Amino acid sequence: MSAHTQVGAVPAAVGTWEPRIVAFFCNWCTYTAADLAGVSRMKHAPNVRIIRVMCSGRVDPQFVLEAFAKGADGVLIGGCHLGDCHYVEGNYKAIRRVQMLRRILRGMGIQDDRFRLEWISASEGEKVKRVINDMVDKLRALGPLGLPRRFQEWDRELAPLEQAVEAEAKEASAHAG
Amino acid sequence: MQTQRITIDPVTRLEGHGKIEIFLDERGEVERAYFQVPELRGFETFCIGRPAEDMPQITSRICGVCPTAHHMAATKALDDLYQVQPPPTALKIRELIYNAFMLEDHALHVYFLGGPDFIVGPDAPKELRNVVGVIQKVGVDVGKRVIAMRRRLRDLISSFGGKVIHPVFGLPGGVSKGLASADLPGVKQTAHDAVDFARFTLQLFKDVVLKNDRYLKLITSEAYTHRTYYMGLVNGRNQPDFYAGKIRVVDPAGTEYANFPTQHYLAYISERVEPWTYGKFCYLKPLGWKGFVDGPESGVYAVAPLARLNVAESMATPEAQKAYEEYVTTLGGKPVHYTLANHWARVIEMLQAAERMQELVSDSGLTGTEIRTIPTATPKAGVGVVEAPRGTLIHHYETDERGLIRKANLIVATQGNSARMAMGVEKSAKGLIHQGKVDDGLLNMIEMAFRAYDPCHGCATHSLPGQMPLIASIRDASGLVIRELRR
Amino acid sequence: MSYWYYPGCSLKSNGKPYEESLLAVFRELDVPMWELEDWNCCGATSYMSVDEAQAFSLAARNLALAERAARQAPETGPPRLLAPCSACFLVLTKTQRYVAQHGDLARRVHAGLRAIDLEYQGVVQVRHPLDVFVNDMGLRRIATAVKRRLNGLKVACYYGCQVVRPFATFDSAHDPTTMDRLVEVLGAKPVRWPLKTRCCGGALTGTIPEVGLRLSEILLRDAAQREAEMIITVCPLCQFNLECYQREIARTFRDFTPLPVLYLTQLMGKAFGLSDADLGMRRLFVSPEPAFARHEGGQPAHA
Amino acid sequence: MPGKPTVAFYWCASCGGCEESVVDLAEGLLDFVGMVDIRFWPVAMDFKRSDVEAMPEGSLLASLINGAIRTSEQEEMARLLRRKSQLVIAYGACAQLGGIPGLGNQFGHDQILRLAYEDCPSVQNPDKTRPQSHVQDNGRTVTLPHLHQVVRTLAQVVPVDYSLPGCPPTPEMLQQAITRLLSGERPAKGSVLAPDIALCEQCPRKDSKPADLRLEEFKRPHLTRLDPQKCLLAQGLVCMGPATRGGCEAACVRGNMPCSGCFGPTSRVKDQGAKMLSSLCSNIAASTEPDIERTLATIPDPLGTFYRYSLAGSLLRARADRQR
Amino acid sequence: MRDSGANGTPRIGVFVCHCGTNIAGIVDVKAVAEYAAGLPGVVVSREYKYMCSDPGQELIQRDIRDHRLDRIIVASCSPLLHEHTFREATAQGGLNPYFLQMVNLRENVSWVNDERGPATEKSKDLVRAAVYRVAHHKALQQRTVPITASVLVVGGGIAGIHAALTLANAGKKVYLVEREPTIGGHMAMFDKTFPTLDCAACILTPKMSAVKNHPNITLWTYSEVVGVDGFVGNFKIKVKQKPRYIKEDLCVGCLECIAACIHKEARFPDGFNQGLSKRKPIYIPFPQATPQLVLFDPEACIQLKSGRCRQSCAEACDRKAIDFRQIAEFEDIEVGSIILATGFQAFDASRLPYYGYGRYPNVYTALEVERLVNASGPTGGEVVLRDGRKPTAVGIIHCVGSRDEKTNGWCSRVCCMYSLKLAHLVREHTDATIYNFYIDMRTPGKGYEEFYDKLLTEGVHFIRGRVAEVTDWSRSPEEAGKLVVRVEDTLVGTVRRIPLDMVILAVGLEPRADSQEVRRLFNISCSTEGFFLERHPKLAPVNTFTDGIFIAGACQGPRDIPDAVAQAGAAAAEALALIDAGHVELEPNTAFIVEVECSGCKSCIPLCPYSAITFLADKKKAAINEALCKGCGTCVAACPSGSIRQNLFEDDEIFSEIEGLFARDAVVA
Repeated sequence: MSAHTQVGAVPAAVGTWEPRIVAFFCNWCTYTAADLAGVSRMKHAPNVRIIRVMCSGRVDPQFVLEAFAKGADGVLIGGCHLGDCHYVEGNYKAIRRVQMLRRILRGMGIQDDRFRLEWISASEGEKVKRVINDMVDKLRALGPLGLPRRFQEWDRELAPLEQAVEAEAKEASAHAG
Repeated sequence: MQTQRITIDPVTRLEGHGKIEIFLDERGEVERAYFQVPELRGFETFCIGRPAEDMPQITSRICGVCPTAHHMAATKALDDLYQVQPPPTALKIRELIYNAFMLEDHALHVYFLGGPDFIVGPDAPKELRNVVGVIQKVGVDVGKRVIAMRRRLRDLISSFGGKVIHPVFGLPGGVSKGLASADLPGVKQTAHDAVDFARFTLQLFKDVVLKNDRYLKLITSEAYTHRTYYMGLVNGRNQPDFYAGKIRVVDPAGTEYANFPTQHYLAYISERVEPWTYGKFCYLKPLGWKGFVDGPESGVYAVAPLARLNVAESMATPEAQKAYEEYVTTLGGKPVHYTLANHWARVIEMLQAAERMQELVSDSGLTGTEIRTIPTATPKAGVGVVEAPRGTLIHHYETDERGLIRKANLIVATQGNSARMAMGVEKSAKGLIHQGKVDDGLLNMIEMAFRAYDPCHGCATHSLPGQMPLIASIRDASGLVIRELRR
Repeated sequence: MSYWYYPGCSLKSNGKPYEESLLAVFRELDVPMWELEDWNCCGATSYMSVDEAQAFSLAARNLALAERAARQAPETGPPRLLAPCSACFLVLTKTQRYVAQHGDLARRVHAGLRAIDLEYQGVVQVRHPLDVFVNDMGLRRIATAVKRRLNGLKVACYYGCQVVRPFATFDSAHDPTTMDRLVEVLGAKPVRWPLKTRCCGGALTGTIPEVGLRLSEILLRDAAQREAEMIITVCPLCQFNLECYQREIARTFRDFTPLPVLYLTQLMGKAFGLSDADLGMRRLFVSPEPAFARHEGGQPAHA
Repeated sequence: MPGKPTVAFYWCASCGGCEESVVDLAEGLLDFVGMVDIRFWPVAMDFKRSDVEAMPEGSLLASLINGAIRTSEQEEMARLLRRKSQLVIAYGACAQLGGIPGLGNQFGHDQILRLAYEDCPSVQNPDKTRPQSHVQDNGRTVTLPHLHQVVRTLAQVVPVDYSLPGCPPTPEMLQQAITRLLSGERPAKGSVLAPDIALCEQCPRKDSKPADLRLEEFKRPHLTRLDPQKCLLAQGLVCMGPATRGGCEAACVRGNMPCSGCFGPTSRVKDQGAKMLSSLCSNIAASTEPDIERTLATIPDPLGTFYRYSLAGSLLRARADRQR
Repeated sequence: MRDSGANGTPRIGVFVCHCGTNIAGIVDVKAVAEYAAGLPGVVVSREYKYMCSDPGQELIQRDIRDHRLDRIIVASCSPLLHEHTFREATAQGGLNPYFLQMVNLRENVSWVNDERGPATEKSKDLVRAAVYRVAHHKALQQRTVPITASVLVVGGGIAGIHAALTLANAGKKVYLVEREPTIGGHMAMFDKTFPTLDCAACILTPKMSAVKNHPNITLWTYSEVVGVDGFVGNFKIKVKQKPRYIKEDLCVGCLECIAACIHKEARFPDGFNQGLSKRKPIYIPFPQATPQLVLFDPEACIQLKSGRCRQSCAEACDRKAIDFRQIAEFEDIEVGSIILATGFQAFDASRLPYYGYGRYPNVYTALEVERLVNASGPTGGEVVLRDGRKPTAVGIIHCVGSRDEKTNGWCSRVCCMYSLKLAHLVREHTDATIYNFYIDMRTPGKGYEEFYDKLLTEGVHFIRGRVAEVTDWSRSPEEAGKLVVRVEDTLVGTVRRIPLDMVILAVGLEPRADSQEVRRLFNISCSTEGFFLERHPKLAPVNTFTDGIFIAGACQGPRDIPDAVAQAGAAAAEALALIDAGHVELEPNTAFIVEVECSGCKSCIPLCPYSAITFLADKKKAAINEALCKGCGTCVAACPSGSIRQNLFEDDEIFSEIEGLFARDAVVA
């Protein structure tokens, strides 16, 4: 990816940190509610990036971890109220996974407020707004998670040897030649 | 005046799973030798929060050479933690597995790791100083026999534990799997052949090593002699018991210093931390740490075959007893302080292990179906101790009421020897290096000073088990290599 | 089931008959009740308008006392604090609601209580006698205590403004019925009365008499028009207002006939056959005796 | 004899079990030695690092490296072997996933040292001595390698061509892998040289698993009588089999204990723990928040259960808020 | 049709839509397009005023040809709105339509943000995510399934009746299910309808009998839908017919049985007449009831309660139509589409005690008065009080249970008009003085305002103000024995006490009490207040989020008869259009199991609510039946070995979408 990764300014890098939320929204309820919020012009914090899935049951815990690992400060899952799942019980699968995943995240030092599951029906555009704003506030209070930066921080200890070995390698090939 | 530094570094500065630094004064005499352990994995830490019942499997990963030792120590700690008594059948199965393990592990050392020095010879070319060389020396058939025997013993363990490296049979109150009477004959056969194999090994050792005066001198030479305390598990009749028993300690004179139930280990054993190594040094708490010195005043003690035979008043099985008597008389009575005698002691232990196996397989109770006692007590704390091939191994856990580990303390066999090992290195170095003269054979001698313990740094530091080839680089004060020596 | 009793200032002064009859009735029903030790002003009236947080802390202290008392008592389960005075009942329930809902207020209140090492956990239940009679004891149990049925004595049940709103949950704010149902089992006949929760004039009688008196007059007159022979209330302030100013009212308004105003518990006591002394009847200005007399001679209950 | 392809074995932060697994080729070891020329195998042979350094770049056919990367030394050796080898093979769970030592990533560096050298009940260390990378001992400088602040998989340090999974890998797998490579076969870079299908496929108890699994609670093995025939998940135990790559012939299950996942995930899965969690939780019966909580509480240590071997290689790698 | 750009790197085209100023007003679309141009694989990147317009779509098609694009990204509005449009456009351009990915810049960005900077950054992120995602898209074929050419209509009010007839007349098979013993709904209770004052019965009853007699309509009254399964085109419905204890095929509605009932007196409240009259245990709801069948009230009938009755009714029935052993029957039907017309319920006035309903006998609800003024009503059209007096002063209180925070916030739309109608009718019947107490008069609609004007001239009083209370508390002799309305007259600016004989509460319209259960049964959504939710308030007012299910009438929100009928027609047309096509096209977002990867662990099998996953005993692997799969993806997320994929939502696609979101700072040093 390095070829592409330069593109785009890097506000995260230049001082002003803004929390970033990846939101996995169920097509039938929360995603629709988000549309409704739009149609009703309910302004809310611009920090959320919505990924549409057909059902909260489609949200693989891997997606949540990947989102954090790639730089999300928070992850929000939006599904239909219990009993209202468009696919009968996908949201039950979701809540079971979420409750366990939350324990894993705690174990890995990621605070509860960074990971949220909300039941938002198609008509609750206002709740979309409320939840997003509230989550953004909580994340501001927590500050950045910034896993990619932490990874880089950790891996800094590899840099010296890496360079050394590369140098050695050049030398060796030079001798060989 | 300029100090010289000799680094004896197993596989050069960059690997090091056990490393020796020898400092010479300006006269080229040994001023100080450091025996270092350069790594730490921190099992005690990441056991925290884990369910106790996972300990046998997690802690076995401390060492892949003696996983069964850790697995068993942990399992026994769980018995204690949950206050459960395994049914007789389970106990027999555990002991069978454990003796099979002692036997094959000792065999590994005798033929693959430590053995080559004696069998092939300390000064044989390096490409021969290994199992291949051993086979050339003793003949392919013998080699095959050794390999086959080890395989069968290890298969026996796998048949219970799923696999032999990191088995899974251990549960508080028993074992996960029993022995079907259909499989009994096979097991009997293995046990029977095991005894033959042990006899054969003892004979081989006598022929190759004891018949060779040079070796015998080496063994009894002062350079390899330390008059320390000794520790090991013994049964009611003060005979070596690898699986269970009380901990017995004898002083340098061979008289009993302590004999206590394993749960009391903290009253007798302490560990010393030195800033120049990741390893810790065990010593007898009541005597305290007097530094790297031997004698009745110093808390330094030894474990492993030599120690076990020193704390024992006799062996637990007839043929082993005979061999033991010969051993004691040949080496001039107990306690035997010769580090290199470990090799001999090891072979004698192989015999006891094999004989014990045979006793167990002829026990009708072995194929019983009652192999579990389900725990009912609320867990709190538990201690489990076994004799690992390399010495007394202690697992100690504290848990919450759900049985999640709060604290884990692991004192591994090699740590029991580490102080004596460090002394051995310094002593042999001081005895062997003069006027800065260092040569290959000499280094080998120094290495033998600790290889005899079959030191498992996989255990002590969670890195390399087994033999550590040597290379010495002699540097002047500026650290410039003057001369490099290889064994 | 037992209760902690929080009298508040009224029941120790103007409302004395209320206290006397209340205690008598509880005794008769043989329901244990202990007066809360070291209770203090509920913080009603002026406090609230001066410093809310302090007023709430003041009230919360009583709640905390009840919880502490309950912790030491043998009986388990949430403690029940009986607040017979409408104002106390309102303030205490209000305090519970506010402390539960407003974090910063709660912090101040808790801090205040900690300072006098008290703790309010929010487990105590603030209860009004109406609630207790109907929902804890139950009408059937009340009925069994009736010795002398009131033989269709017509009464107007007056709830006043504070008992059923806005925090009470035991009865309807618009059309409360607990008291009506109670007097029915006593053998009395409650008149249907849309004004049962309308303002009695309250504090106004003292400040702007012409308004206060008129408000009282409306109630008294309408009750009379509905042939009520007395008004029954559960609020010391209402009782005081409606009864004590009747001479004043008679002077101000034409053809006004006085009407007895009793506490519910006095009426209950009467039906239970307790002595007027026990029920503080002598302290009344407008005597209910003629009314009771009209219905005398009726058959005693379960005769 | 010359011309034979050359290989090297090396261990990093490992227990030696992987070495043992090579020795467990037993008789096969001799044929193995016949097939390849082992140029470096510290556990059993006396070749030195200098011997390796002397080799031309890429002259080794393959280096089989086991163990996680925990110290600068292990890192440097890994880099050296990478240069000398055409193929680098992560051998065993520690090299592939971080293995058991990877569990250390759940804790802070200092925490580990404090516990080992100060809080440990048998340690007498009033002046809180700790090992130092440079120590002055009356004028003598003694050095120790420094510990990395996180445990790493081999691939997190050097490019890895293939992995052999398992704790430890089975001798059979080693034999097969070597034979494949010797035959000139080159699977896609990054492949794991083991069946790319979950363990259930080869589990002897496969047929006993019901098609309508609804878990009421999870059982802990030591408190449960284990039916030696029946699927362990069906018995309520957490068996990692469904989320774990096959290849061990269900060794642990044959030992009548559940799979703990040492072979890691299939190629389709980035994070073994998350996947197992997802599957298992989907299959529980509870449907109200408290009931779910109650059911899940019967797994006391999710992290250690789902990530027993794969924490260092997982998407989150290590505890985010750990102190150095 | 080019099906893949798989050969080598994809060639992506990005099209950013201004949507007039809807997007461009907040998002710097130019910047976004330029930014996109620099992203990996992007060959063209444009912005355009209206991408959904013909020229916009042609733009896409041209670029596909000119630049050999094989992936399309349209950054415009919600995919729920226009994904179909742009897939069409993509297909027109010769690409597989599923190589399209939409970015929702309008609903998700411009409409919910007001700062240009952040909105633009967010847009870039979303576009980048789409670019990363779209590269993984695969060519897919749309699924088509045949449709059962029949329709279920739930609810036999005017809306249901009209929808049913429209469909039946178009030659489609219709099942009409009504919970009550008769169709007709609320409208059947009315006397006249506003503003034309034509008689409700006269216009309704013909339609009712038309339903009864239509060959294409199967009418099930006194029945309820108890099971809904399947999906658009192929719904499987279970209908429960409650027992009338009458053999329907035998009963001719002669009503002899009623006369013969052991109860000589009718003493049970008559529901249809709002309890203003009494009926017997065996009864017919009202004279024009359709079907013309009597039925028993099991709570009242002695035989049904105790089994100890002379059964004079049965004797009286010469056709032996009475059957006391009758039990509920169940019908299973298959339909291609469903129309819900379950109507509304009137607000329960007793929830507002201060209006005295239930306490003062002379406080009525509008629906009760509808019956009073009705010639076929309990009083034969005489407007008299319960005590038989004719009222001389009548007040109508508007907005009871409407426009009220404490009860229902919404305006019920019909109350003003029917209050005017009742004012007119009551005055006509009684010549009483009529007062209307209103907050605002709302009379939008053809001839409505004119009707209001007419009443003003008729001398009906209009008092603007919310009534505080209705009591019988009299302050003066003239108030004595009357109901007194206390109200603030906001036009005069005083509080007034108005003595009345009769008070009519203009109760509002509410969702049915069981609307939640019903919507769950049919798997559709409700808006917050509980009315059924339409797919789009403007563009799809009769559609729901569940394909194939439509809504008509007051179940979707308060509306009057003309609107309900219009909507019913619309719903019928939608259903018709759907089933006439003969097949439905389904999203190809189904899941499938890669056989060689499946270990047969069976974890996924219990997860599927549609039993689409089966275990192949021979192969010992799981397999998904594509026809049954609805594409939720739950099993995909749950497969422990990652061996289940979901078209359109593959792991790779979502992982790369996530990666794309953050790629901008992937190289932060």
